Amino acid sequence: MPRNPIEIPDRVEYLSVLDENGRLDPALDPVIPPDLLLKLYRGMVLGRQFDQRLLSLQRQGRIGTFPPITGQEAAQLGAVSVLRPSDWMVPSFRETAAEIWRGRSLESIILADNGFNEGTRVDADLNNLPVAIPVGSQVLHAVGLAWAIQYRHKDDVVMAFFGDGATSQGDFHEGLNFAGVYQTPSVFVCQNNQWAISVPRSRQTRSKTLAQKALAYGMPGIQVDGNDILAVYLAAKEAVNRARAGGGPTLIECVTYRLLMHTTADDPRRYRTDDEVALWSHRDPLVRFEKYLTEKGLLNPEKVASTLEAVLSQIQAAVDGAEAQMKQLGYPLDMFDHVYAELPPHLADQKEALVRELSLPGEDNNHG
Amino acid sequence: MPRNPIEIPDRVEYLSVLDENGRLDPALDPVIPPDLLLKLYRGMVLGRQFDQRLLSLQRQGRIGTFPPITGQEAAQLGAVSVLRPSDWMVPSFRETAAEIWRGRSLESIILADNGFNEGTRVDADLNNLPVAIPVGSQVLHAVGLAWAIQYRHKDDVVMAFFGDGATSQGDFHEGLNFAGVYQTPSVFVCQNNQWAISVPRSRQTRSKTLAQKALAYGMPGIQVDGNDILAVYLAAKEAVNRARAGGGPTLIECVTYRLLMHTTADDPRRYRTDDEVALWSHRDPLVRFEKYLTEKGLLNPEKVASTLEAVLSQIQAAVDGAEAQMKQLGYPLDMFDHVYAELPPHLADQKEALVRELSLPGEDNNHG
Amino acid sequence: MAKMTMVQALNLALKQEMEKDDRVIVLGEDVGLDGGVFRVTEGLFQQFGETRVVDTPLAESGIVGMSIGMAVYGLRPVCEIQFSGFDYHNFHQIENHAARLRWRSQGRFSVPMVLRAPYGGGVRALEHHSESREVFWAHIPGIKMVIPSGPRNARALLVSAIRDPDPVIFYEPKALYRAFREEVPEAQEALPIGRSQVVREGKDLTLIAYGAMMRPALAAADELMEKHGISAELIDILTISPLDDTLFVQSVKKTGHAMIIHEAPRSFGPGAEVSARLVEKAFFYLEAPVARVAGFDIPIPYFSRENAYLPSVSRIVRGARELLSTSLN
Amino acid sequence: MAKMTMVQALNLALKQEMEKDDRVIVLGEDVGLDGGVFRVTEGLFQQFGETRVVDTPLAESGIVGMSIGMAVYGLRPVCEIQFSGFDYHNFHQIENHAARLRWRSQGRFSVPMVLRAPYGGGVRALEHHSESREVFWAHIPGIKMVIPSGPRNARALLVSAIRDPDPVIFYEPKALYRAFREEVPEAQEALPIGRSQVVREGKDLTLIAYGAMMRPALAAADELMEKHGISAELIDILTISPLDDTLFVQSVKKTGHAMIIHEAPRSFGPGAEVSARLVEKAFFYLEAPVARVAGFDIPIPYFSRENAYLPSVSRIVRGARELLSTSLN
Ligand SMILES: Cc1ncc(C[n+]2csc(CCOP(=O)(O)OP(=O)(O)O)c2C)c(N)n1
Ligand SMILES: Cc1ncc(C[n+]2csc(CCOP(=O)(O)OP(=O)(O)O)c2C)c(N)n1
Ligand SMILES: [Mg+2]
Ligand SMILES: [Mg+2]
Repeated sequence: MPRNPIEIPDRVEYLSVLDENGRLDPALDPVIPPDLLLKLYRGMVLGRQFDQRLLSLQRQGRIGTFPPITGQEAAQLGAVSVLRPSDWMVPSFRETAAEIWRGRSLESIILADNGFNEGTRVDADLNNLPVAIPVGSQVLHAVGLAWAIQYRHKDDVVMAFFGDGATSQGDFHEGLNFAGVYQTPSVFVCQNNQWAISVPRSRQTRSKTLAQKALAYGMPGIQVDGNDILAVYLAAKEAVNRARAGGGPTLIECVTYRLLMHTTADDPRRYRTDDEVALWSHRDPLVRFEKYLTEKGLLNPEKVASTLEAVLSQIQAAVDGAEAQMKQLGYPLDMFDHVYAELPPHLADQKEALVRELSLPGEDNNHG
Repeated sequence: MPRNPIEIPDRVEYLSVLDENGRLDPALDPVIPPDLLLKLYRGMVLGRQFDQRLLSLQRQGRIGTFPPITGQEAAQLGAVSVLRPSDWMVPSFRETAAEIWRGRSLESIILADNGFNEGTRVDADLNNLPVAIPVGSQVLHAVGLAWAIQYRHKDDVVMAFFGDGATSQGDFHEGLNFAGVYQTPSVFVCQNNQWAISVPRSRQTRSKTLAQKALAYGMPGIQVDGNDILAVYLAAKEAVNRARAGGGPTLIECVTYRLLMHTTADDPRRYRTDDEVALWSHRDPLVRFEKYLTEKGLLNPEKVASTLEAVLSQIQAAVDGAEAQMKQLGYPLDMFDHVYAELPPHLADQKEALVRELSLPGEDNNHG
Repeated sequence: MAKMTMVQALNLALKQEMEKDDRVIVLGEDVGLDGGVFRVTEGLFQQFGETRVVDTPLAESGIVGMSIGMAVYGLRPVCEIQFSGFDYHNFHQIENHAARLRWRSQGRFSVPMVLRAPYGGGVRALEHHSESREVFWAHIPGIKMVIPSGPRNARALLVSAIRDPDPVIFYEPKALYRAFREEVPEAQEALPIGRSQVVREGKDLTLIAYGAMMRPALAAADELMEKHGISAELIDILTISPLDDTLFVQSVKKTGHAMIIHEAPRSFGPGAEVSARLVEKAFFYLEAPVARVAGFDIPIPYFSRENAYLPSVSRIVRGARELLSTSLN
Repeated sequence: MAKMTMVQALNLALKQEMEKDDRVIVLGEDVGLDGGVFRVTEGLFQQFGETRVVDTPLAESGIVGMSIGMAVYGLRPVCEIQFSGFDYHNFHQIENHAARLRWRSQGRFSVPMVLRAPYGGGVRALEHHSESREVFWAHIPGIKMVIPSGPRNARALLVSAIRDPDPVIFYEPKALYRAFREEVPEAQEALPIGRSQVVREGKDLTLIAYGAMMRPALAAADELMEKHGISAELIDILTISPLDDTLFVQSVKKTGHAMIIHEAPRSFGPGAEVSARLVEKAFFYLEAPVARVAGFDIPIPYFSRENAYLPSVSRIVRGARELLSTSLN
């Protein structure tokens, strides 16, 4: 065969189920039971409202910097909602809604945002990793977990989250390549929110889609409308089922948008136009899902109001709970905990020195 | 568009020009002038014979460990031969034939194989980087050089070499992604010799070809028969011309085979069968090219013999030259040279201490 | 002369070097339109355009590896790693190549690049945003490691780093980015790399510090004098590697007492080398052990406990008084 | 008891732990059929199969990052990085995650992994194959760093490393892989991590070393006694971090003289910490400066000049004699 195009076995597809007005393509209906649909709706509202509350706390100086998720609720919840509790979720740092869905308490998030190490504690009954701030690095941990699951002949799967920017990191490449080689039960969910701080998707990589990067690893890739929770759910369900059945990993690109700032330390007006933000606001995943649920008769103004009310009081309770907890926390000596299984002698000495220091008059105020 | 396959703009092709019996596909003839064809032939013979000589030197303990190239002569020379002297070549560690083509002296290679830092010196008139041993790491340097060329509005190109194993490294990914984003004048030549020490191509990555990894970076990829020097030449020529004209980077996968050990410290019989080696021996790029040149009337038994003779005496001269040089080299104090532009005070002190030590009786023999 | 923050002073250094020398290229994540997350590259994109102020994809090894290639070609890349906690991603590119290409090519090539990164605690940031790990770089032969302590020396040292023929890791104490202003002359100023400075003269004790720790050290020196009548000499190391030990050795020969202060973890930290040099070069003048006031050997805690981790004025003062009391005479 | 090389002893440790505990997984480049480029994993693939002896693609960050995930799940990965000169590729995975996941998750997760890598010079190898950079790891809180010096302690320490609940960087002195044999009992033996050892008792001077440097140190101790009547005590650090300073502090309180020997570059090297600890804990017993016999602050030269770089017996002997002559009394 002197000169021929090469046939690539794996497929790369685009998927959307709800159009921008929330109208369903019946052929693709994932047929989600009503109670789950409403649970997803509540999760989206909670994610959105929690962002709002954290923003005001941050402005009041009652918490530190944090990364909002507004606009990405569908991309997060459509994906994690297909997992079982025994499956594993490996987040980056912008999956608040997904983490909450997976059982992380709002209190712990507030604690973390307030600079308490206790805030990233992971409860014993949750198969979630804590947030990973070094972009892309967590992808490899997800592959290791999936390898171990396979080794133990369990049928759990591991879902890893990361952003569009993360796809440029070497660890993303090495992780997906390992997953392909070992055919691990992995689902890689890329939250393509169009921006990596100030760097637009178009400058992050020249490939037309992020989904097609799957071809480099011999795995299927799918690009979904990430503001369409049914499409995300459908794609995630297929990928998770395939992984669970031993069919290997999948890369899912959720095309979505970060409607707010990168973190509260960021000013998006420096690098993107209001028009662009306005355009994407019209594709708001929450509005779209509301339309769909209303059409479907599952939602009405009263239900919307009561959901909001319930969510707001849940948030209020969490804020109160967290602020109460924080009064009990922050004793400096705790910083020596959990560095090693057992405190080595040199750290015992250092801790001892701090104990002596704290016992001195006027020292506590010296240490915020 | 609810659910559709995604169209990928870039192409991935397979290319071969000479079949296994050296018969040409006229439609694809790169029409290389006779003198260049013979120069390429001589380069292949030199690479092959130099390997043999280094092997015997190594067995006699007259040099240290080195990586043979036998079987990869076509994949190396077909590629570098399309470069101009002002273009840049960025090798890994197994491009001896290509380095020699680009002007590196045989002596310097022997020096390096003997543990003399002088052996990796790069002559002032050569646009080659020294060998890079950390697998894949050099790909990024090639992209930086190409970026700088573009910045200076020069029309030179940069050709980077690496192996199949290198494609698993994060630096390969980051390098090709940067090249795609900045559309640098880069040609990435993968010497897919089927093995990364004991790890076969099939366990290195699940993608059907390495060429298709180009799609992840929005660049064209081409897989060529790497034992067919005309195919390699043609693909390299196209890629270099495109890069020179501002058309951006290309990934070329040369499908070839490492006929000998990974390095002289390696024993391939531990991980691969003689049958496999025999199979690839029948695809020997040198034999194939000889057949073609003979068919074409450019080569005959006398010419073959005289070429071999010339090559052997060139090698002999180099070995003699290198062994003469080495008698003059190896003075320990030279180890402080070229670490910084100027020797900092603390190193001046350390060098001074070594000077004192060497002046003591019986110290020199203490330091091999 | 204008009063400037360190951010403004660093920005001025970059701006002026770029105006003078078209080999100088700024690259990194968000250094363009956004002006860098700390605004150190503010306005450079607008002035010099995208060919000289280059936003990169999100890949630190890529940024540094590409900078190496640019530098080998003859450019003077100044790359920014957004936080020092992420520069381990490019550790192999610096150790395996930036530090060795001059040596490997036996002088044919060189890597005149600068790697800028904000380091250290004190800004109530997230995990990985408050590290102080300068030893990783200081222990690598073939590169230089610089840490300024104020707007004026930050500007003057960055200029030298850009002009330096060898790779320079330039750590910026983010806690000082906007902490105070100094007069910074419009006219270019360069401070030699590889030289420490005596910032305050004293006779009883030598305090040795750098970067963000210079401020508590200075405050401690004041308090020691005012409250305890102890006269402390203060030395700013400025260049971590190659380490200039001449001034602190000289000083300790005078004072007989030495304390090194850093936020980096104590064990195998910069203080260990300072202590070892003092023992090698001023042993018979030392009247007491060399004291280390340093970060604990744990990851720096999230910000609610950060202050208890970082060396404080009172910790320095107390340590200094203990030091003088343990002395032989 | 069988006489074994270090390679055989390490192989035995892996084999026996894998037989006892199916959580133990070996992974890395060429560890399978090939048995590792130094044959440390020889035969394991045949005995335990490809699910427990895993050849990986060529990606160090991938190997370590995957090991972290495996360890979090409850396995005990023992990954091999083919040469320590390539483990900078995975530096961020260790610093950012392996060292922190227990701490970040506040005890929920842990990373009981071992990273094995051959380090050091003396085998006439290519560039990057002879480095000694243990400080990079020793300075990271949350991990442990171990370096054996002979077949028997290599085996016993590797067993402890595999069983350790925290991440352990295990550097193997490749120069000693086949340099000599020792009796290694068939019955399992574990040596506690975090403990140094007195290898030779003496009264005039304390030599402190580890890994491949133990051999020249021992030879120097002999020569000092035989030729110069100097009685040297020799301490093998074994665990670089957490550093056990009890024995060498005790010893120096007795001898008054200390010398630390390592092939790592001198500045900011392991010797600096040893010197600093001695000054902090034995200052008033020191009769002379703490001497460092170490690698120069340059990349280790290619092998034709390697011997002039590495600390030699004569360099140690000469240093020791100078040390005793500079002493106060
Ligand atoms: C290795 C690393 N480099 C840089 C950063 C700083 N940083 C934090 S988030 C971010 C952008 C991430 O973009 P993306 O992956 O698209 O995720 P998003 O923030 O959009 O959710 C950067 C550069 C980091 N956290 N880690
Ligand atoms: C970063 C790094 N890891 C490991 C090694 C050890 N090593 C040297 S060559 C090699 C295999 C390389 O395979 P490939 O890229 O296919 O090149 P080839 O040797 O086949 O030419 C390995 C693992 C290295 N040199 N660098
Ligand atoms: Mg993004
Ligand atoms: Mg190969």
